[in-house]
Amino acid sequence: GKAAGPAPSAPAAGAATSGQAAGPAASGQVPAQSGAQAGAQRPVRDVSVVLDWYPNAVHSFLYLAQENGYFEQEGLKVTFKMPAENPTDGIKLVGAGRETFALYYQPDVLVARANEQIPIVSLGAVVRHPLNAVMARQSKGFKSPRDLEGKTVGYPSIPLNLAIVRTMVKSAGGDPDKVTMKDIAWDLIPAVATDKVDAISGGYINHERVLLEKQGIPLTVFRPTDFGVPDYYELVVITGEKTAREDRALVEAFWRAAARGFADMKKDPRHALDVLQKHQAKEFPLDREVEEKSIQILLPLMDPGDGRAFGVQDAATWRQVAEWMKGQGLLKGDVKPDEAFITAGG
Amino acid sequence: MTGGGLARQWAPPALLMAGLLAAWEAGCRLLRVPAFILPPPSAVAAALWEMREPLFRVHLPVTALEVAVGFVASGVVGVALAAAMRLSPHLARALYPLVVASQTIPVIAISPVFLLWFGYTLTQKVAVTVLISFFTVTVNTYDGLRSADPDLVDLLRAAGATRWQIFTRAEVPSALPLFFSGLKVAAAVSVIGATIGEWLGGEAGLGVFGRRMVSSLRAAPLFASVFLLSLLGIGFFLLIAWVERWAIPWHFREVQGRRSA
Amino acid sequence: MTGGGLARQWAPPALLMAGLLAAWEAGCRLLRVPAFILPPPSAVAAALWEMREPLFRVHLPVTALEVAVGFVASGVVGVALAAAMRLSPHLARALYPLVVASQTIPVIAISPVFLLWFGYTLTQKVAVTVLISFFTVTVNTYDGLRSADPDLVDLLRAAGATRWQIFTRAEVPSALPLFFSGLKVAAAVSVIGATIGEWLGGEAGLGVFGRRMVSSLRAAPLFASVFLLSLLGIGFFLLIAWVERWAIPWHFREVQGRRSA
Amino acid sequence: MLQAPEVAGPVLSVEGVSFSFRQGRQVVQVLKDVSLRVEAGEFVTLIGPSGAGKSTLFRIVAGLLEPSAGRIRLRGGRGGVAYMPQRDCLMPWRTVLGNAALLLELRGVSRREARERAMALLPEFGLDGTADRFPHQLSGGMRQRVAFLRTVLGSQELLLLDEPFGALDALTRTAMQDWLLGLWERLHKAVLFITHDVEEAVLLSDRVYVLGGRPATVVGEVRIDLPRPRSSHLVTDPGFVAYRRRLLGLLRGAIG
Amino acid sequence: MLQAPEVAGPVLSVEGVSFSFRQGRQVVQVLKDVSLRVEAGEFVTLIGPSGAGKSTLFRIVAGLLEPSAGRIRLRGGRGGVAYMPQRDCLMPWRTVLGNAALLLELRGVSRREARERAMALLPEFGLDGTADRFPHQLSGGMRQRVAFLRTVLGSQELLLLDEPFGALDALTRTAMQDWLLGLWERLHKAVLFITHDVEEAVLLSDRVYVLGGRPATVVGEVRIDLPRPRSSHLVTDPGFVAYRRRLLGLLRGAIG
Ligand SMILES: Nc1ncnc2c1ncn2[C@@H]1O[C@H](COP(=O)(O)OP(=O)(O)OP(=O)(O)O)[C@@H](O)[C@H]1O
Ligand SMILES: Nc1ncnc2c1ncn2[C@@H]1O[C@H](COP(=O)(O)OP(=O)(O)OP(=O)(O)O)[C@@H](O)[C@H]1O
Ligand SMILES: [Mg+2]
Ligand SMILES: [Mg+2]
Repeated sequence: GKAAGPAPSAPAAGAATSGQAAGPAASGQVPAQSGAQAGAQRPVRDVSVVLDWYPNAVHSFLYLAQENGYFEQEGLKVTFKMPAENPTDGIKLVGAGRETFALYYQPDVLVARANEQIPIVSLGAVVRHPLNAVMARQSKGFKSPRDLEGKTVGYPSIPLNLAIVRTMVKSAGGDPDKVTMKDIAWDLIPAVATDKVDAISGGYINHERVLLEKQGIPLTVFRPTDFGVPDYYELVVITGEKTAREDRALVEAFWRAAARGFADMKKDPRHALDVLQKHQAKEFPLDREVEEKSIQILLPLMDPGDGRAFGVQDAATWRQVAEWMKGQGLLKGDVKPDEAFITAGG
Repeated sequence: MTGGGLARQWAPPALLMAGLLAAWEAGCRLLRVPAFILPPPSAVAAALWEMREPLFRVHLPVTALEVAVGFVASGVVGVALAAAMRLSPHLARALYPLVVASQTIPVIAISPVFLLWFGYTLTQKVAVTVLISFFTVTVNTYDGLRSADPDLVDLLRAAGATRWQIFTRAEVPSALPLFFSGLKVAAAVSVIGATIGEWLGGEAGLGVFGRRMVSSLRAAPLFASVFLLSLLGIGFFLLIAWVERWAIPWHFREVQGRRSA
Repeated sequence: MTGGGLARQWAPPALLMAGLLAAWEAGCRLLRVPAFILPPPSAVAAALWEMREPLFRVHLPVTALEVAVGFVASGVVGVALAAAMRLSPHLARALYPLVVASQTIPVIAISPVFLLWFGYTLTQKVAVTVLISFFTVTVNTYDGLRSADPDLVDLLRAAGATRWQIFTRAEVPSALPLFFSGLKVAAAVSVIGATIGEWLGGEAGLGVFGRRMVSSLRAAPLFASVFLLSLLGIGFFLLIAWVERWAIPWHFREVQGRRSA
Repeated sequence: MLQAPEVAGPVLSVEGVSFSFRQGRQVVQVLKDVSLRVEAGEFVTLIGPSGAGKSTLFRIVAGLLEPSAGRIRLRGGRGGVAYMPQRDCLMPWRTVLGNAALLLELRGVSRREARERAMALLPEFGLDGTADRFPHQLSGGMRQRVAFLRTVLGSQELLLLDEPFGALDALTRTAMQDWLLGLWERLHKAVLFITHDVEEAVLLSDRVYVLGGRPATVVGEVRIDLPRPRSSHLVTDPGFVAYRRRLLGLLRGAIG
Repeated sequence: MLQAPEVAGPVLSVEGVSFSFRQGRQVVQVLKDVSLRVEAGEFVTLIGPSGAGKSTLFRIVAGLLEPSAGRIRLRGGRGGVAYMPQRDCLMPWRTVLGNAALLLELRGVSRREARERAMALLPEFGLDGTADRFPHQLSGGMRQRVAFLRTVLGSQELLLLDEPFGALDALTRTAMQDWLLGLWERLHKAVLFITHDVEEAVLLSDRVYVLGGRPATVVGEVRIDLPRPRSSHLVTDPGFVAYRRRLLGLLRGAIG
């Protein structure tokens, strides 16, 4: 496998201070060098990260990297951008070169590249396995995805969910055509809680599930990978092809810092949450209980294990996912999964 | 009107429109605006043609129905509220803040409530449309009802007219011009109301279509659906403007008698 | 006004409000509506108190600024468009469809365009607010400009007034009542405009706060933020209603002289 | 305050009425201790310089303004006063016929009947052929005649007419005056009439009140003892001329 | 069509003007082949039955309506005609002073100067103390006087007055007539005047046109050869009475 080592940066870089910020340099572009100091100190570069969602446990490695000065030591001044109501803003803005990095979903990276020619690549896997799952109230008594026959499954507009449910039902021996899929947009939880649908696809095991169970609604959860869906990366970090090609050093610097942040997160998850919370100050009091459960669920899914580097991506995974998606009609044209990702530091 | 007159009247706007489209197309190409962010009109047109079947057969009729029902309901609710508020100052003082507040509530915040009450039905879309469109009708009609010529009202009062007679004979006709201004706004806004209603969940409609296209990053079909939404809005707007001319001819007298027959 | 008069005036709305709140509270309890769908007012009040620091110190000021700037910009854009359309019928024919179309575009569909142009800035929020609020000002002002007494306009024409003089002396004052009706609507709608602007990306503001609370299923703080949004909207609305009374006293003459001094 | 209906006594009695307008902080007194009365079937005219307060007094009698002192007694009680304002106040959205029928409709007469009754009178008012026109399609004098017709149709015991013929040429005016006198003699309604035309006052009235001063009060009351029926030929009659001179004198005094 | 300015000849000449209103599908002809002229410094009056077409002719002269046939020649050219409409058309949002100064402002006089000039004339128009009132706070006659003042201030070569004194009592009216005659004699402006009052016509005019018939045309033109300066005492003068009778006769013919 290709590995991105958590290469420690030169201690000298730690001296770089944000005070030298070279203006609002267009992210991802080569910044103006402040000639005199260029040799000794790395110039500070402004980069932006568009989150996939509001800051939650999954992002704590980034906030740790920020808090502990790892970005700064790499000469980076990182701004986190709030995700939009429109979840595809991040990928589009990175594709257009307006923002440097974004967190996004592996299958959608393939869609963006294959179907819409959006020039982005994945540079590291953050969550290495699906969080997405089919969930239903326990009281429905579903034993297998097959029981969804004749039932209604709600999903949030994203076509991937159609493919996931089809694959799962089929693999469990059912007839996917007998499942009614209903587009319920963003109200996943209320739809289940008020029995407007029998099950939902598109909810996350570290979020919707935790929240629903906290409300006293016990759930039956079917994980896609248990029912014929290839294991995919729920969350990856993307950047523009141009940045990946022409500014590899920037990408690597960013990922080095991020990986150090993840190491800290793994070491002390509670502290990670503290930092996350601190970065949002009093503005958005997080639900500590939910986030703690979430981080416990996330950590094993984020850690590649076996001493492999954080974020490492397997070409096999990309190929399998691409193949499955193609089979489901989600991808058109020439996919080339190997070109959809780079290995930062590799 | 002569053919020449018609051409003189419509040539400039047609030219402007063509110019705008050309600028958009050129802008996209020259400035290299990525097509996944802002597709050029040619791509939108192509998508419109390519997707004509689902767009025109499936989604447009669904949304048009929602808009029509929602718009009519907005008009009814808007007028009823304005009338109630005009007839009872107590009610006005009590309701006005609530009516204003209703406009500041993000639909997404109460979408679960909508869902709970209405499910994924036409009613739900109509309810969202009403929430978004009734306000301008209410404010305009209420202000219109208050704009009756006081001397005329006095004439009626002196003659012993009841509150209701004053309302129907003097205040309602006086309110019509403002009412129609509000109604025209509501006609356009109803379209976005139905769209938002569809975002809260639904199987068909231009809003659902658009949302799917957003999710699958397909900008050209998305803009094609937005284009149809705009046509729908303009259509409803023109319809009301036409009804207005027909319903309150006295308000448009300026055109009369200006030229000799 | 005497104290008794004041009480008589405000007691009924206060009672209605109290009744509504009580019904809401009772409804939540008796019908066992899940609190994460519709929290009872008591829970909302508690959340408001608990979160008073971030709400009042951080988010309210941010949103209030966006609303204020956005509202003023909407007024300026709305009036400028209406004036341009009134002064040039060609422009009117060309612009009106576009103006109507602008209202039917779901902001979410063009959010990448907004973000590309404006980034995650105040300007972006103001732009969204303007997009959502200018329309009612434009339509009302345009209709108002067309409502000038034709005999008065004739008087000016006969005296050799220029188009501009007719516009400023007769049409603009005549448009004020309709303009203010539109402006009041815009004041309320600006709040939702800023909220939607914040949804497209932002670090602080009641919209961002609310969106987050939606995501984490925390309905009580969500409704607390909605409550503040409503207060903001009502505040802006009342401000404009007050300016209106002050700016066009002749329009409110009905109250004058009705009772003897 | 308006009082409950009374059966005996004058149709209208105004007793010591005063009235002031507020103008910002200022208070401008317009009427001071005005008393007058109109007996059943009487034709009473009010003259006075422009701005004296004639229309204001009408509005008080019609129950539109409340006097600051004094009282109004109105047989038949409040409401139901057919009042013809100085500005015609036609409804721009109603046709001539609709405007003329307005007050009848208010009194519960069916829309159809009201319009029929208005229709029947159009020719006498020189309005034939204009039934379906809107007010803005009428000449100034025609508007005034529509307003007059509306008032006549809607009247019950008392007619309050504020300069009903101000915009009419000499001949149309004479025709309308004759028509009014005929109506009045036939139906014996009480009329309170405002005019700025002294001749008109003498020609039509049983009694004339002259309003004057600042604030205005009744500066003179003249009983016109000329035989009825009268016609415009009277104008050269010495009695007529004497009344005319006397009223002009009072008016002059009222201004000075 | 209005023509370019001419230096010699009459201030206004109306030549064979016809006009029709459209009413839905119908076309109603109001004026037919009307010709008249106003020489420099002349005072010309137009009388005619209510609804004849006097105001319509004014609106054509003022350039507000286009005749279907005939032509209008106006010295000084189109625009700049101070026109006093029959309805006062005061701006409800302007005070008395603002309304009076309106036409002056249009001619480029500074706001301040315009108001000063209006202010100076308020007392002569019996409007002292009302400078800051809004039109709805005025009596009917006061409104008319404000409109008259506005027109006088805004006039250049030709004054077009449509029943300027219709709402005034006898005395105020006489005062305004005297004021108008004084102005006219002093400044030698040309005046085209509409009135429904035959006496007023005789008293003020050099020539009187009588409009009548349906569609209306000029049915009579009378030169008033009475010495000037004139005053209301003339009323009993036999010459005056003769003119009066003659005009009434023409008017009667015009209606019949
Ligand atoms: N709403 C008002 N506010 C203040 N003053 C007013 C108001 N209405 C009328 N006035 C004043 O009251 C006085 C009397 O007005 P009114 O209309 O009664 O006069 P009038 O006798 O009818 O005169 P005219 O013959 O000109 O119609 C006038 O001086 C007028 O300016
Ligand atoms: N806009 C219009 N549409 C149709 N007919 C009209 C219009 N305006 C005026 N008329 C008609 O034209 C005729 C002449 O009107 P005009 O106002 O000129 O009369 P006038 O001589 O001024 O009468 P008055 O003395 O009553 O003011 C009338 O019969 C009137 O009904
Ligand atoms: Mg009066
Ligand atoms: Mg006229």
